Amino acid sequence: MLYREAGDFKTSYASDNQTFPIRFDRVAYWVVMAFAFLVLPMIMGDYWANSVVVPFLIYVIAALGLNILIGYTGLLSLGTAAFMAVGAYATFKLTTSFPGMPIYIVFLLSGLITSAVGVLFGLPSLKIKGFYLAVATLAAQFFLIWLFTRVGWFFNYSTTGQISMPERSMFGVLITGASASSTAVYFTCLIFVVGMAWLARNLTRGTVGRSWMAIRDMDIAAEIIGVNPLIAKLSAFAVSSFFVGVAGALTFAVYLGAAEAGEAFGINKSFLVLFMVIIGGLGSILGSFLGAAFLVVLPVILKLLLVDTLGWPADLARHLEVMIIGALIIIVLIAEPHGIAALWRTIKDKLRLWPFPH
Amino acid sequence: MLDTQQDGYLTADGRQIGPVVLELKNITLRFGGVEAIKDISFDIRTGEVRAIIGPNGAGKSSMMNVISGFYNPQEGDVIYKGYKRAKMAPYQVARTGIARTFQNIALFEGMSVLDNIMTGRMNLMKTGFLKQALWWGPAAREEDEHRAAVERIIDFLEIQHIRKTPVSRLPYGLKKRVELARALAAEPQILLLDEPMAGMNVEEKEDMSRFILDVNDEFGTTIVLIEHDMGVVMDLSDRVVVMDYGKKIGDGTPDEVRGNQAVIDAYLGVTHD
Amino acid sequence: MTTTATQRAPEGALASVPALLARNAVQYANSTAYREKEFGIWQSWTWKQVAAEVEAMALGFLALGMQRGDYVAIIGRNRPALYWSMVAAQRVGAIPVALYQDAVAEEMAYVLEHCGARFAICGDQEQVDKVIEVQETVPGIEQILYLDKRGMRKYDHAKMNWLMDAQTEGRAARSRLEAELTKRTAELTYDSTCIMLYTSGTTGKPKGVVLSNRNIIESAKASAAFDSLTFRDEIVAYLPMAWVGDYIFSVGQAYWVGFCVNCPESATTLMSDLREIGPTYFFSPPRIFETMLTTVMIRMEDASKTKKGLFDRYMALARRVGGAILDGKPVSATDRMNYRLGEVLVYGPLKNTLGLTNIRVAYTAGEAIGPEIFDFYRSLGINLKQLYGQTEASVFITQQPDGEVRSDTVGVPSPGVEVKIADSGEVFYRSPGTFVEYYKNPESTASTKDAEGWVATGDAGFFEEGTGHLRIIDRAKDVGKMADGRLFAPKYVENKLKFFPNILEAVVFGNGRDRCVAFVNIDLAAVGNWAERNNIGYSSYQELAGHPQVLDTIQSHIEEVNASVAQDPMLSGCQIHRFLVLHKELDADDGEMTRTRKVRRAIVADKFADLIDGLYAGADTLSTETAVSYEDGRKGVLKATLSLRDAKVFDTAEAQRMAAE
Amino acid sequence: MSDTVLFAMEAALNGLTVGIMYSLVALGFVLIFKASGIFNFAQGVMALFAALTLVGFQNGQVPFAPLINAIFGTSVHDFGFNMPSLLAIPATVVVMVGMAWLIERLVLKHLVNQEPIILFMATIGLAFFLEGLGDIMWGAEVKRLDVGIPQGMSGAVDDFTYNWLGYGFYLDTLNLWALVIAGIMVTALVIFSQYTKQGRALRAVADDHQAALSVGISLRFIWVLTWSIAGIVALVAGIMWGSKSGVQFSLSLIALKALPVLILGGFTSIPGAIVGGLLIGVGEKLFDFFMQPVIGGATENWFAYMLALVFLLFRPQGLFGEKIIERV
Repeated sequence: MLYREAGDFKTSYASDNQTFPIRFDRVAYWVVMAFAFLVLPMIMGDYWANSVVVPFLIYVIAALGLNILIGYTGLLSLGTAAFMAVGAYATFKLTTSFPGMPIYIVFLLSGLITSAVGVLFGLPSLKIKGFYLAVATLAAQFFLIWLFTRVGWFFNYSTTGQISMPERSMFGVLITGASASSTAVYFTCLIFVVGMAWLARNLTRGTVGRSWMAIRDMDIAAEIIGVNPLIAKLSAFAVSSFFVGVAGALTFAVYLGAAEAGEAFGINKSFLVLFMVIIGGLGSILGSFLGAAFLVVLPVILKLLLVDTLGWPADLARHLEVMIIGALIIIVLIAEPHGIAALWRTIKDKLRLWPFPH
Repeated sequence: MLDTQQDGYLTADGRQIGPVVLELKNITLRFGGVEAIKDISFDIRTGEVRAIIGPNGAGKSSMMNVISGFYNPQEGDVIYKGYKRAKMAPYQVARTGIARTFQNIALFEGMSVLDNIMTGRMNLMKTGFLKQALWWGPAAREEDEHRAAVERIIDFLEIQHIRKTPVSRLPYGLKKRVELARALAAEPQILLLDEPMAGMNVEEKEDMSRFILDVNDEFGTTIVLIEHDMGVVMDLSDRVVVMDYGKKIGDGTPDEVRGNQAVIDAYLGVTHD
Repeated sequence: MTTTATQRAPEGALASVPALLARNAVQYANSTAYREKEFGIWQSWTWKQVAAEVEAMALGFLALGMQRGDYVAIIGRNRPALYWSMVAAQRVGAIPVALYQDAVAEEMAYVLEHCGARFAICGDQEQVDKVIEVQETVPGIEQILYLDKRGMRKYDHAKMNWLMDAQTEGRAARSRLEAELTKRTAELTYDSTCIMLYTSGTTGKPKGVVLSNRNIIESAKASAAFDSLTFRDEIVAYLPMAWVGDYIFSVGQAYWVGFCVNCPESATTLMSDLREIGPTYFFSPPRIFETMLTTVMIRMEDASKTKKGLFDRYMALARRVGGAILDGKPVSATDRMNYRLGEVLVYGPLKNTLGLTNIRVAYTAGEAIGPEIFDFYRSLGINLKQLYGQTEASVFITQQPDGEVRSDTVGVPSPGVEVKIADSGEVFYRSPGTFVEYYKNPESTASTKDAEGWVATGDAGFFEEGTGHLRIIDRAKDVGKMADGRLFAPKYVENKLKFFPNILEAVVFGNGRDRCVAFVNIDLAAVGNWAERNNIGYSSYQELAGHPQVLDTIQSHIEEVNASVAQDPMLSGCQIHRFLVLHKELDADDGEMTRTRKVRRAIVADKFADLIDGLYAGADTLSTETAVSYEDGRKGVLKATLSLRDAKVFDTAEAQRMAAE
Repeated sequence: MSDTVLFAMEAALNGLTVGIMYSLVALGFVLIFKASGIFNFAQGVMALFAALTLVGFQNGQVPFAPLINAIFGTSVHDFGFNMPSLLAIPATVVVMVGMAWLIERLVLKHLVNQEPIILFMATIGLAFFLEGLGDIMWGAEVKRLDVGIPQGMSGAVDDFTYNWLGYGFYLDTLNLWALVIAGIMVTALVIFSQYTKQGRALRAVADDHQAALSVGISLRFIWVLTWSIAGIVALVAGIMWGSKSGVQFSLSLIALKALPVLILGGFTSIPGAIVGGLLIGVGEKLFDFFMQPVIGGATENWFAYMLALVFLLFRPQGLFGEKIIERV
């Protein structure tokens, strides 16, 4: 209904396979960007920034990472949280060992370190698939967390076993540490989200992305027509882990400020990100955004509704939340295996065909 | 006998067939105890349409898989472009210029027709990982160049109207065609077609035959095909290998094969079950 | 070649289509001249590039030995290169002749023979094969050029070339041939032949209509001014290149105002390509608008209740006020508001999905269009108008000015055109667009065009009092007399019938008889859809056409028409007393229709004589056999038993009055 | 005999008995996987849920008490009577069967012939749902579970080993019972699948889906059946774990250990599940016993998974699974 595509024709392949081929979507995209960069910082209070927007942005990065692995390459991982931990601890070690290093560089390096670890734990994927692989990633989850909680070197032998982020600034603005302004934190996360989403899009639109999807859809055929499974799978692990690692780094550095592997990056966090991907939409960048938004906002709403409004005990609300999420997963998988993103796509198609039904 | 001519021969319809490009020497393939292929030898010449026929379970598909490197035979050599082919992974074989389609369609259901075909060009695309991540000039440019090439194949196989359709929504016949397109996209010297017309209706078969001949004609691609429909095989192919129970029981022009007693028996055998 | 433009006086500068091209190459150098959907995107050429392409082609033609006055046959679907070949041929002093691409070999043979073409430029292998077949009987064709390489490798290229090779050839030989080319192009005058087109000829053999540069350019100039076309306009070229309309729009007007011509990827993708381009200036015979409307209605059938409700509600509003708003007539504020809302909810999206969003001017011509179809588009705010024209007039005779648009007239004389009605009721015209002559056919020329240049249209019509709009009743020669002396105007009745979506074609007989009978073709799309919704099974057109319920519907339609015909005393004799629904669709391949889908009355009458007799004899059922030819060229025989029906007829208006007194 | 060896033996013995617990959970996985090719991630949570329910019945808790209280502002907690285990256990069985039926109706039925990965993820969702449900139904606090299985140090073992080796092994009687019960379970299952009509149907389906369907076995019935059995197995596991270390969320995590067990034992082999469980149990205890001084304790957290990982690399089909040949 909103779409007016007549006269919106393509005279080059570049314009034909651009990210938003339809004029209307392009406009919408820029509107959203303008809102995120100009309007939101003005109107958003600290509570919303810290308890909704920032975690949302960070989870988007993690979800993007996991989506590349599960949604695009079809490799199931339950170790996301552990890889986030790698990113977090890498950041901790880097900042404490090289105090001079620009913090954004630290984040990126942490990402790279995580990719290395990811590739290591990705090796089994060359021989095994599906939930076999899931078990392998569980190994990563439990082993790494054990490592970070047991081996003093990782947390600089601090008595608490915790790691805490020293103050660091970028472009003269304080980014990390207790006294960093929520706006600074917000922009940091936003910049990384935009940048990484852009990377994800580029990778998934080209040869690399196609090799991933080929492996996902039919690995044997993929290999026979010339996809090198080793490269495809390991690159997926590398990229995915890079994203997840950066997400972990941000979680620790700008969001939590201090963390302990055990409870900050427990297996439940792995599941949370997995659910974001499933609910948002497997194999969809937009889906990663939607999924993250959904699962970040849901608890907030439940809390507002049940605890603050109806005065229910908080733990009850939490249990209910767990139950709802579980149910949602099942419902989504049954109703629309490709998540909210696919739902959105159908709506969009309907709008484009309006008033015709098909 | 054909094999005596070292530098090819002239076909009935006046196409010049070149020298041997791929030769299979005493191939034997076993699964555990079972011998799928027993000591088979034959050759494939540049530019010809070579058919492998035989009753079900004759080992035709296994033979395909040997050529495309999916199975490595326990005995025998594959001599390709004059050199003995070392044991290599399927994707490496693909890079040597051998593309194929599959008996039961093996398209990437989650991708659009266009992406499927683009995937076929995998090995022709060179841009590095990082350049792609940043979609730097070269990456974008290469993507467009290959898109252009793919579009020519799309045009050639007359599938413009489904260019952007997800493969999963296509009818069987079109899927077969898209798979052919994907194989062609690799610009192979040898194209292996595993039952390209299985489960097609008459005019779909006619179309497919036309496309196969056009491919061979326009691009000079050497074609090896497995097919059940005898009529089709006889019309399409220049030379035919006949297999039965993993053995080679005949090899020659369609007419020669038609006359071959062993072949006739094998097929009579088939018609009974 | 721009030199040609400067060497000559301003007037003469634009004395030919090549001259126009030369001007555009300078004036609109970098604005898009042609687009074609190929390889998934719209390949584009600016005027400058087109000029270069054409020049290369022309040089290539020279290299191939094309002479002044040679006839060059051009056969294929609308593609830029083929349009260029027309202009290129002109540049070397040759005369382009466009042929219908769906013509079968023997039809082609006649034309190629008649014009004595030395060159044939074919779109693809299919056309080449036909030409080769023709060559057996027509030795004149010396060179074949083809555009689409597909499948051409095997052919003997001794006397055959790929058009692009010819161009390369030409570019290579520029130094050698440029002077000659410039000379030949310079020789072109306002009166040298621009193009020759064969009229499909409702009866008898096609005639070659010779059109001069003057004809084309003057008509283009006048009509472009009439609708104030600019170089920013976009059209989609999809109608047969052999048809004068396409030449005027895609070459005449395009070159005069310098707008962009878009060629679709293929016939099957036309609708989506149309949507992508969103033309601003659109031309189409009624049947395209009909099918569009039918598909809209069919697709809406499956829409959800609410959506359908919304659609119907706003379409109703549009029918009420849409046309008026378009004509700038006063409409109540609330209606205007409502209409705006409708524009957002229904009209806008609808136009968008049809690709008509940007239409500034749209024309329909060739046949009368159904009022409700016509009004449907206008009510959406699409400025659809009618024009009346002919090949011999370089299209334009009359057309409708903005604001004076009605479905039952064809408008006022186009600028520069004089129109008069003879006593016989036949329409005559005279204009700068009037054709030079029928090629190698002086007597036809004489019989059609008199000394003062008045041309007989062969149509009967009259000017409406007050508005001064022309109304066409029928083909003049088809207008006959009933036994009782009343007027017999079959087309008039047939059109009324064809306005019903269920009726595709109708043929009325009765000249010199005491009463009229009719054959009817049902519209398989519309009726078939109706059948599905009432789950009436049918395996073939024939079966559906024979279904009693269908016959009932058709009968009711006919009786409705009878009632309206009865109103006009002169025409009241044309009421249909008996009818039958034909067991086959009238088909050009069987010669029952022209390529432009005009019924060949005489042929039909003769072919189905037994049925006509049956109708007059009053039989109720009748078995018959008919020879048919299928798409793949096979011939066959169709057996059928038809049921013949009586239709209610009405007294004329005054007869009723008398009865009342 | 040196002490370390003795200590090691003791550790191993304990490992053996812990392993049995793993086996019990793994058994549930195998049953469902064989019959429906579904990898039921929720098996562990099912054990937790079963245990919670059992305790709930025993203590005569009001289901959903917290929820009811929250909504109606009431403060109901229990019916004020205790249900004897002999009643409570069958009642729980009924609940588990009912749950199996619901799962089939509401979930599986809609996911037929989806890829296994999708089904797997669905069971993850199911796990979360059940976890939340259990907590809301019976409350999240840790509970004691006692169905009268004797606990504490087994004197018999102690005496025996003391007289024999001169060092009394510490072994919890409960574990011995676990051993016994596991034995009974397995035999029961074997008997069921060998000698009952349903059992045969089950095996038929496990061997060849299509064939089984074509001879008119109702897949849906089979699924309800297997999930019920899995539920009962879960109950038993829940009882054992519950009485050992109390009924709490960690129970469902321990159940995760069943995954590596399956990797070792193979997804389709009941004996595999048992042996795998024992191997893991013994393995992690011994590993911890020897490695603690070197790399620190709590290696049980990951040892099983790492072992599985190694296995995956060298024998993906597990100890008892059959080799997979890929075709085109």
